[in-house]
Amino acid sequence: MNNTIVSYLSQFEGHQKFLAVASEFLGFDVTALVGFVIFFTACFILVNVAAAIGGLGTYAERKISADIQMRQGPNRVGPYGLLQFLADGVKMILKEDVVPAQADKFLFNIAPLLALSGVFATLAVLPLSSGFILTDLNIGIFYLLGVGSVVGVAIFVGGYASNSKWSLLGGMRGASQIISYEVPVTMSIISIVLLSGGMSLVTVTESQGGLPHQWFILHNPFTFIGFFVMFIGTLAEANRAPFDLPEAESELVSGYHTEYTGMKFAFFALAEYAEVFVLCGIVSALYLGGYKVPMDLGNGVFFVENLGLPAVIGKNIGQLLQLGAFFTKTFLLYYVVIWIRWTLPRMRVDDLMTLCWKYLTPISLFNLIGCAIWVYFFENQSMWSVIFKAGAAGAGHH
Amino acid sequence: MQAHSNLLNWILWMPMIGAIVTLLIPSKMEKGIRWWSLVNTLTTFILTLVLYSKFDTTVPGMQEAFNVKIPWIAQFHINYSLGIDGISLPMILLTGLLFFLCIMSSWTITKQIKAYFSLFLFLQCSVFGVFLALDFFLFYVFWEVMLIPMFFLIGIWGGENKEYAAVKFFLYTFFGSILMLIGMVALYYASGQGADSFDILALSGGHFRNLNLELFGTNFAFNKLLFIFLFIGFAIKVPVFPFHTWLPHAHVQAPTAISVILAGVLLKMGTYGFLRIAYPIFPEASKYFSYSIAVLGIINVIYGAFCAMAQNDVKKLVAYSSVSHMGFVMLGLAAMTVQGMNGAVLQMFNHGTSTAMMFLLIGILYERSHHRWIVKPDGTKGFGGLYTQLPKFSIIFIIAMFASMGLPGLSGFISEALIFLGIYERFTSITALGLIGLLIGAAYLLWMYKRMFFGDVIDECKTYTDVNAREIAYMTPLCIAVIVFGIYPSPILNMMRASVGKLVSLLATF
Amino acid sequence: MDYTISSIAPIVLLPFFAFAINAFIVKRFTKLAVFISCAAILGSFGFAYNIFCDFMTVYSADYHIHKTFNWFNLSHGNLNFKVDMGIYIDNMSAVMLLMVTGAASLIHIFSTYYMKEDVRYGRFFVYLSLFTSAMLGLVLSDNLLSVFIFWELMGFCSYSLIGFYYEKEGAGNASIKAFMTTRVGDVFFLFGILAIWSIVGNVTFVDIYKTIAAGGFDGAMALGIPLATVAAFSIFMGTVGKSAQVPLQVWLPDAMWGPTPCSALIHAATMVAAGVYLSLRCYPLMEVGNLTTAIAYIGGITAFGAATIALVQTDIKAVLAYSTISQLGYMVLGVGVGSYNAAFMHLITHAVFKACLFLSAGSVIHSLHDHHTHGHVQEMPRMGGLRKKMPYTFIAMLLCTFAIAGVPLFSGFVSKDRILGDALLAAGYSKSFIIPAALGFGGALLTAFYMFRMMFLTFFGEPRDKELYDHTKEEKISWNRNVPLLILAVFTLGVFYSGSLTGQKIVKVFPKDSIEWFKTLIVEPKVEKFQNYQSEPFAWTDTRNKTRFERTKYDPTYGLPQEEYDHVHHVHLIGAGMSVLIVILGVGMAAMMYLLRLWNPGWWVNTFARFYRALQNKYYFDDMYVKGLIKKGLLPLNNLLAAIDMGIYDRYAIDGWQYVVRKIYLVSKWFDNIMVDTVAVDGTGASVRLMNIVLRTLQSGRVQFYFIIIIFLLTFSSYIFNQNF
Amino acid sequence: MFENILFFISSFLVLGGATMVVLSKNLMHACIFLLFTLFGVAGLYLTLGADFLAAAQLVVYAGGVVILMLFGIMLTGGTENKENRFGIEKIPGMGSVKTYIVAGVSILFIATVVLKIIANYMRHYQQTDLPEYMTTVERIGHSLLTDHILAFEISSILLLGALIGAAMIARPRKS
Amino acid sequence: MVTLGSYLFLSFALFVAGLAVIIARKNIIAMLLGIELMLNAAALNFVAYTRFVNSNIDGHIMALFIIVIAAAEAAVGLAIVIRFFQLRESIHIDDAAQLQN
Repeated sequence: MNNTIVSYLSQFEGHQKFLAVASEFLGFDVTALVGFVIFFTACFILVNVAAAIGGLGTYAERKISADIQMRQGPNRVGPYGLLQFLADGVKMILKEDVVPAQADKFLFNIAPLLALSGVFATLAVLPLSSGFILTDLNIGIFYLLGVGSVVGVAIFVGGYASNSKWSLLGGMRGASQIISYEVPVTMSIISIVLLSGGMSLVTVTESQGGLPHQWFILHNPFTFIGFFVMFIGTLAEANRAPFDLPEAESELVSGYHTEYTGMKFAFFALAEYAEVFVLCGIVSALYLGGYKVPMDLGNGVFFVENLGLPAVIGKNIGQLLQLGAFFTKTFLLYYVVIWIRWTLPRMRVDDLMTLCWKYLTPISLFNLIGCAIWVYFFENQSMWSVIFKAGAAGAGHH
Repeated sequence: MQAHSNLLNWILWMPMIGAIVTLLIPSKMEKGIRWWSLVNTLTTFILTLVLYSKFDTTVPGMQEAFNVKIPWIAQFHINYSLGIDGISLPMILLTGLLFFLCIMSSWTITKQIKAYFSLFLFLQCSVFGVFLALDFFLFYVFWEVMLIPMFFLIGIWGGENKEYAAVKFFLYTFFGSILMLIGMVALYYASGQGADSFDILALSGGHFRNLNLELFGTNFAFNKLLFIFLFIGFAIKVPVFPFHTWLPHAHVQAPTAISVILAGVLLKMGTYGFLRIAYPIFPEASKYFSYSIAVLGIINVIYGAFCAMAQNDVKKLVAYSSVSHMGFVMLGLAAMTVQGMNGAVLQMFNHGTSTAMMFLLIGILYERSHHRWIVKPDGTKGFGGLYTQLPKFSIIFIIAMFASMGLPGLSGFISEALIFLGIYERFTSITALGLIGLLIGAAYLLWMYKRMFFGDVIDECKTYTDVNAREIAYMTPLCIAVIVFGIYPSPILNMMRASVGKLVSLLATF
Repeated sequence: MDYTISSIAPIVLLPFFAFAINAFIVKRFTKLAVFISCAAILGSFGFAYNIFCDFMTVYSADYHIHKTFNWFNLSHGNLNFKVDMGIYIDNMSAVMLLMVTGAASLIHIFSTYYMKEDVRYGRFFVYLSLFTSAMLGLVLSDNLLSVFIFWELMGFCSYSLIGFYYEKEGAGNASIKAFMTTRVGDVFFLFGILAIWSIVGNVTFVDIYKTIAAGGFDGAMALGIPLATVAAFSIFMGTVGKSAQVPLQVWLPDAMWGPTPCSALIHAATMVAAGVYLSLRCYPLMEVGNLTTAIAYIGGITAFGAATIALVQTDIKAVLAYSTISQLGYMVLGVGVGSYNAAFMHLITHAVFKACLFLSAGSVIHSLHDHHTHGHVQEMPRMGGLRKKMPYTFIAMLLCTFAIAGVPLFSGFVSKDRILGDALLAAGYSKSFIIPAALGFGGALLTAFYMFRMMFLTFFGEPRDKELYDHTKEEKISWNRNVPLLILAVFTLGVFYSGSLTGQKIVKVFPKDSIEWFKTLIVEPKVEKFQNYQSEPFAWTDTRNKTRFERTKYDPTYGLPQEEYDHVHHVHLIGAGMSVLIVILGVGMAAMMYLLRLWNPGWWVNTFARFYRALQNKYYFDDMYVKGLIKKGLLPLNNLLAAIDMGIYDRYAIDGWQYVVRKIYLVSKWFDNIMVDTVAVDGTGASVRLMNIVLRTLQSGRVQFYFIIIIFLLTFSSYIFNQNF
Repeated sequence: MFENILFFISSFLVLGGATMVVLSKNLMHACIFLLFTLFGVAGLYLTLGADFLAAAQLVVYAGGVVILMLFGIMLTGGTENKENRFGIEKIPGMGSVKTYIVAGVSILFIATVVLKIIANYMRHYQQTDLPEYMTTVERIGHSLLTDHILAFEISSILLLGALIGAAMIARPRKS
Repeated sequence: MVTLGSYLFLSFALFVAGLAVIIARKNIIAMLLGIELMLNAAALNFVAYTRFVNSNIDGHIMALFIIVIAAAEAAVGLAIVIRFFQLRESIHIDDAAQLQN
């Protein structure tokens, strides 16, 4: 069965002993129950962490934009204004929940929920580290694409249900944009799948290494291009600038969530920021080596064998290192996303589609074919090993 | 060893994919069609290079790693079976290279581009098929299919007398094919209609020595009669005297690229047929007829050279020179010694490059002059002083010309020398005669060159422009090939020597 | 001193790389290209000099370097066939290398003066570099095949350089003539290679010697003739073609269409001499093939005949061209009469003085500029008195003329005299050599005459074309015009080749017992010595010391018993005396006619008018070949064959079938039209038309109606089919 | 146990969604309910151990088809009232009484027949021990590229054709 | 206990719902929705049989192809509908009866 956090924990002796004791105490096999509890706890923690990250994302965005525009940014609530997002959250909760009279109430209510659940569902397969992963589905990437696309529906429905011109336009833009950009993104992902030989995000990450030249971004020229295609595509999928057309303030007031207030608006905002985090994590897992730590420190063997630490501690130190690597890469990308937002102007809607269909899609197709050819002819070696170990690849020629 | 079986499939069908995609491009997008064809042929060429890099030169005969064998018409034990050995690999490389270059040279075609390029790519597919097929039936199919694009390419884009040339080419070759078909069917029955009845490899080795065939009340030796059938079939393609008269028509009337392919690749299919089919299947008969083959070859050499010298149409001259040079290949084949056979295969490759250069250059000239007369029918000079007018062109022409006449240091020499070394041991007097061909071969080319390139620039030539970057681009690879393989032939000889050696050993046992 | 590949290969490769680089940069960077060419040839001169010094230090007749490497290999299983290439340097090659690189260096330098104003200044050097590398490659070759390869390459360079002024129709004719004529010889040469290969198994010189020593050629036949004869004849035909011997001498005079430095290098000093060099290399084969008498005849006829033609030439370069043919004839005569050493010595001395003569002629021609035709003047009748205008050229040319005429103390005397002496000796042994010897002496007389005629007409007397003379500039000494001439002129002194006249230690590089070094070092290859010879593999490090022969001490009478040596010495003295007399006679006659003007040349012309016409027309050789053989023989044959091919064979035998087919087609067409088309095909169409009227009514166009029908039918049918379940 | 819970949730989604698709008057709502139904089907796939199919279902339907449908509704006037040339009903999304009657009768008929067949079949069917859940991705991939390669290629051509065809058909024409 | 029957029943219900939508509704897009339901019902059957009757993967493949076909059908169908709407200003199914008679 799939590699999950439960299976990670169950390799430690303590867990086994606990199971044995609890089963004896309660009189039935508690393995399933404990598994459920662990899952539930992990989900809970992860959702909250993601929400916190989403909230901190808003804070980071304001701080960074302020930095770019030579302002102070939020600095009142908490140290350096760190708690500003909590204050915002409280404000949101306390706001009045207004539903427009002409709105389609059923859809209007369901849209934010769809958005939020769609985003949070993707957290299940985010490979935070080799052990701390909710579940390592062997269709991980596929699952991610499927669940992630619910956000598109949510945006569309939200826009439609508001029964306002701005919202409708924003919703339609958002949906079309998400559908369109899914094509190049998927193509880029498939080329990575081709190289790694599996759709599980852990497989993908494990087939890279800790050092930059072992990452897929530098695996061959095609993936190098593919990284940028993928990154641009994720920007568009997350409705981030310069592709934030669905919520363009200057044109559409605030796009699909113009009519939303209070907690529903907060849901949309949270979904957006959390999605940026998830997508950055995916990009880093696919191209930047994910949670891999240089010198294979991540599996903890070094700590156990060379430093003589107990297996539990050694392994978990490794996991923490992996977590650190993953979050470092992800947050760097997050920073770049915000940086781009405050640097580049918004695109026109037809330019957006042109970019997708006339440039990114052909490029990603080319990348895919290129990767396939690369895999066929160079037997999946990276370009470094092709260059530096030339001759080992060619068979039969003297 | 890793299997690369898909490689042959890719090489074979890549041009076909190209042809189909070309058909799908709207005919208004002329640029797109051209570039697509170029990219397609380049890809094919790169694939052939990959094939070369993965080829094991030490293995004689078919390389197991590449073999493809899929039942095709199972009732008759006909297989879709492809394979590669040292004899076909040079031809594959040559085909890949020449088609790629010919696409570049076809850039100036303006009439029905889409049809032209798709037919051209289709032609490439069929040529690859002939060189790769290991099943006699498959071989025959590709052999025949090749006629279709060729017919249209000559018949639509050809010169002033194109229909005649196209029909002549078609019927001539078809006549030979029918004899080959008879041979194939006879072999099918003679080999007992078993699982290997169309398998060239299984048929080869001289299994048909003691069979007799009663025909019109007379008893014929099966192998000798069938060898004659196959011989005529292949000889028409080579072309061997007296089956050569389609060649001047077809070459002269065909557009440049097609002439190149015709001379550079298609003629080799004939000699390739000998090496792949006629010799291995009927070794004893080939041995029996070797003197006749040598005599026909020498007639080719001398007769072709003499006829070439009389021509006033420069393309016709080069066409006859092809007849003469293919005669050398026949001489090498008749020798049946290791030098001679290697020399013959090498000559097939080298003639492919040098004659392709000649035809391409004549095509370049034709685009400027729109005629090809060395001396016009009214007796005035057709060209004059081209050396002064087109210096770069002339330099390339010199390389092509000397390569073609076998100047040492250029590729033609080694193959001709090897052929002579081979044939001398068996037929000394024929060697002596063959040297006359060598002499005349230099004479007509130099004479042609003198008449066209030396002296003052005549008025008509003053408007010609020198070769442009595109033309240089497609001449350069051939120049390099001609020079490099003239100095260091080992890359090609190493490819073929094991396979040729195997064939020679087989022939030597009879 | 140790050799590695890196001290031998550059001799060939430097000029070759210069060629390869210059071929691409010559258009843009002409000066750089010229510099590269000159630097390359000077570099290879350095390497050659290094080798030469080494050989002189070892000072052994048998010392040599031989290295081989595999060029390509066709072996498979028990079938063996491989082609090896290699380097073979013995004393002869070492001397030849020094001569070729030295002459080529000087000619390169001269060319920077001569070709300076030419539009194709750079391209000339490209060809020159290629030629030089080919020539050096030929000298270094260890086998006939690579000799042939470089041989042909030189032919190509010669072709290109003769046709250098391709705007001129004549240059084109001359170049094709040169190439084709030598090609005739080459084809024979190739056949000789094949014949030898069939016996020896390869064509390495050493292996040929070994086979000869082992008697491998005995009894072998080819084409009904002894194979040795066939091989020797074929290879000698190569010499005949390349060295312009009768009957293939016609190309060399026409080769003067090329620029003068190229004539000096290719058509005087090196390429034409390569033919003789080949004959010398294959000397044992010539002996085995019993061909020496024929060779002597060819040489004698050429030496005399060409000299007679030279008598009547008015073009200064034509005179030199015919004198070249004549001198080559002497060398071949030397080969024929067994004067191996002297023939080679004449090759070297001739190369030096003839190169110098051509360069001097070039210097003269280049200075004489005709303002009416804007061309240079080559005609001697328009010259005269030029010694005042160009003293340095005059001195150089005079020295060389002394040398070629055989004036004592000069190199020509040393070498030619020895050939003639050996011819005399041979005539004494066998009567069949009397005629060649006589022709040789006659030719020597004529040589002295026509060379001094040339000198007198050019440099002495009053200027005959006053305007031209006045326009000619005074010669000033310059490094690239006169210095090469003077250097070459210095080396026309006989002392450099035979140390005996002025005692030893003249040149420091020769060892102290180096009297007659040339005679000592250059000995004909005795096949017996090669019987147990093993060639060395080619390697980057030198393994030469292990396998080379023992050094032999200097022995002036190498291979000769004492009494025979005395006889030889005696005959040679007679020959030397005759030579001196002949020179005096020839110079005197020339002086009488052209310097002192006591005899009128016109009287001779009128008296021997028929003979004079024959000389003017070069004994009708050109007419015989061009008008007779080609225009009356080859071209009509070609046209006839082509006409038969297209007009008769193709038209009737091949296309005739279409008339037969057309008849059959008419019958089948009728059947097809009536029976098949009308009845069978059209009838079917009509029946189909009936059906559609019925089916049309079922189409209502309402989707859901169709849908319901489909559902009902599906349900119904599934019900029916499941009855038996 | 989890499977059963999942099954019940999914089947609730499926049945409820399907019913609401039939009943809802608003086409937009029908679409959203369709989405729920499809999610339910994905859940059912999961209970059946078809993880790849579940994901595919999500990708294709949630990401593609439903959004397309929504677009289609928007582009064709959405749920606005329109008179058609028959003038029978005001809301194109709704059928008339007549059609419901026809539909009901036919459904009843079909239900009888089908249930009869299924019952017939189920009687012979014995529930045996089910195999363990196995990951299907590798097996699907393998069999797609070996046994079903032709169908796979044809379906790719079909998709390409659908792509081009849809673009061609929906393209606004000038005239 | 969840058995094959439950899945078959679910699938049947789905199919009937789809059929009802198709037959009852006059809106073409609604009919497309119905078709999707029916296709899903079929796919569900395949997968269920795979699970319960044989563990052959072919059922999954078939379901996959059904999904492919559904996607293609949705795309082309909607394109046709939109084109139809451009031409007729209506998406009533009975407006598409040009072939009648």
